[in-house]
Amino acid sequence: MADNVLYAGRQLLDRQIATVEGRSVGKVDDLEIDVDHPGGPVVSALLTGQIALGARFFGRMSVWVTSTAQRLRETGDTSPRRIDVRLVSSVAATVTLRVPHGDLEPADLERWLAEHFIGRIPGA
Amino acid sequence: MKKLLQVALGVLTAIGGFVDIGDFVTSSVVGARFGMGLAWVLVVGTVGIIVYAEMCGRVAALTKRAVFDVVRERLGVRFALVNLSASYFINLLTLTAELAGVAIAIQLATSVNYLLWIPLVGLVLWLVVWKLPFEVMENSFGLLGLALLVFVISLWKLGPDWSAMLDHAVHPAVPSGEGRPTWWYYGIALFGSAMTPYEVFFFSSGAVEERWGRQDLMTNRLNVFIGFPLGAVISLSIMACSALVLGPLHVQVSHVSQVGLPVALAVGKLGIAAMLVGFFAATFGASLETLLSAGYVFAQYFGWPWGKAAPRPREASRFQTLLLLTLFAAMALALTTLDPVKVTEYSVVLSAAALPLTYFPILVIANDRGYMGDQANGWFSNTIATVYLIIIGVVALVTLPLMLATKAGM
Amino acid sequence: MLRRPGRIGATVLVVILAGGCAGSSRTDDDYRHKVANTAETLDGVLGTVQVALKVSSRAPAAYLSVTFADADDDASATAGNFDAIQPPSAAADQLRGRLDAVMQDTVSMLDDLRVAARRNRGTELAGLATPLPRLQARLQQLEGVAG
Amino acid sequence: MTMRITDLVGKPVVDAEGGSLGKVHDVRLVRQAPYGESGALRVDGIIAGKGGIAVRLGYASADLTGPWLLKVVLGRMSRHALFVPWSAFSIEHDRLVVHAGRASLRHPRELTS
Repeated sequence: MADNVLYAGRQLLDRQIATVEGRSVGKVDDLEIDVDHPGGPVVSALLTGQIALGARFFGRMSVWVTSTAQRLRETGDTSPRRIDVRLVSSVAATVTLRVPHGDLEPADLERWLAEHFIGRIPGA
Repeated sequence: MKKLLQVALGVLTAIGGFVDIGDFVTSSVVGARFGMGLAWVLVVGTVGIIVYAEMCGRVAALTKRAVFDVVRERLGVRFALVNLSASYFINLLTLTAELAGVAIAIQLATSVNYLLWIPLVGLVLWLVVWKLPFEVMENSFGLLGLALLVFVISLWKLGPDWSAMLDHAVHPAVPSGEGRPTWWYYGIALFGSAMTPYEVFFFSSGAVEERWGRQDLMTNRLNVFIGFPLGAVISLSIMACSALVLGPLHVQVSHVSQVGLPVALAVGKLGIAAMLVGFFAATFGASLETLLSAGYVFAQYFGWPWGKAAPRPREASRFQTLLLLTLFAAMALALTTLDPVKVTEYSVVLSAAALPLTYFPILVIANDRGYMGDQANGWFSNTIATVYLIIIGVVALVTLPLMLATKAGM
Repeated sequence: MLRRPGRIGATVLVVILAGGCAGSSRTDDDYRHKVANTAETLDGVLGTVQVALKVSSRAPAAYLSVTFADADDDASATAGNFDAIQPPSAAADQLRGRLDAVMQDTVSMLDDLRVAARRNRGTELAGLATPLPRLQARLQQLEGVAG
Repeated sequence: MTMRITDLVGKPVVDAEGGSLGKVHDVRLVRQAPYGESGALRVDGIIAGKGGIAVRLGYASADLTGPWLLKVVLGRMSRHALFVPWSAFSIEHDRLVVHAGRASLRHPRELTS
């Protein structure tokens, strides 16, 4: 198989995303395709987190996963957490980004729990 | 020299960490009821866990990925969720049993009812996962667990007719008065106690955590190939002790207190002390492992930070929240006064039934040369691994029907 | 598809956990089996007690105390389960009477042993356990009634 | 306009006459520029066929040759797969319709770049 070929489902989807220093960001829960890109459609972003994941389930499960995640959003924005594809530095067993942890917005649930629960326990 | 010490430590903790409440209780229950007639299952189960754990360690070392990471990638997001729910539920049941086991160890030393100890044990457990240097804890509990070798000494002191015992073990027969389904049901329980999935979740997560690489493959093999069989010798000794002392009196083992009686008979007070230390360490270590495994499976499925990828608890707030919820759930379950021995039996039986869910994807990825390169399974390991795939497939299919047919072994 | 397996598993578990060993008994034959099983279980409890007595000077007091308490609890629970079964006939009634008598003697002996062990009076244990061989013999006789 | 890759994966695929070609197993991407540039990963086309589980597990790939039992069963399931270039299909309702004739479609292993 040529090195420049990548099968999205088998080699990209559901893989772990990590920052440059090796910290977990999330899974590649979906990929965004820009259909109108000049020169043919391209992958424009990695989508990660519960909102993207929820869309992959069916029925009530899908609604439940997605809506609980959307409720945590402070901005009222209901689209999934998006990581621009330009931030990707390599794709292997792990998808590694070229940015450090501090440059990324934390996941909603992570932030909420850190502020309201875990962060309040001594030693956190 | 330092390397050698490390390897020795790994092997010793693998021995001490092999036995948990599942092995402890099931071996004794089966020994008292069926003699050595099901000892062969323990051998089959131990070879199984060796094959399984070695693959997981190898996959973790080469891909830097733990079990549930692989499960989601290979089985797809939906099927892996079913898998996650089942694994988490069984893990919770196991944690409940181990937690009760720790409390019972303290009860047996103090005669204060175990239910009163559960909140305290839960609190200490949480403090350990919250702050303490985990590797130190893991190693100390593994080493303390070696105190269970007192069962080997006891067996030797009881002076059994070794050849008759061996004869019984290699010519298994269903004892009169026992139904064939019951015999098989307990066989599955024993198989599940040896091949507990949480051990593998934990083992592979630990390997990823410690950044195992190609150079650690030898350590992996030594831990597994030497540590596990020696650990299984402890299980076999527990079984044999019960078969010798409790079996002839038709004792039905339903309490941990009964398991230690042969030790008291053979070695006396010091023996009981060693057994209690070993049992405490084994169950406490296993409580830690099951609790963390509950967090690992979720974190690895959803891609949350866990372990060293999040140096401070607040950076892994989802993981830490889940640990707390799981611990509370297990404590609540234990406090409902569910019989700990029964909970243990269900947890090992259901573990056996759920094995294919994680074993299968690991087997597939251990064969993927895209990941594993020259360390992919060879024909020899694949032959054994395929035999076990068939065994655990059959076990998974028959477990629930057998459970209902035998009313869970009654 | 996602929720069903979990629900089935949970249901099975609840059914099994709630089911227990006892149940109703419609025929004499069935009842005789229940008598024999109960006698066997109690015989096993007495087996535990027999070993515990043997090691009473070789095991820590707390350990022994828990062992006797566990045995006592097991015997009481077994007796309770058995008493919940209705005998289907007069013949079964008579059988029930026989087993009940042994059960009462067993539980009362175990109560005494439990108290003595709890109060750390290890020297009294042997004396309190004198009925043990006789109880075992009676139970073993009842184990044979199922034929 | 944007879409998601899981809008494609799993969708039924039919030819111009309405005959089934299976489902979308995967999406083939080609790296046409270094990572970091926009448009580094071009969407080349889809892989359609039957035996989705076997493909998912990796048995359509040459990397997976064992264990023998699984290779025989799953390898066979995933044998029939077709590559459909992006320009050769359109998305209609809940399915993909392939305009190109079946004869012009090739197995993904026969692709060169």
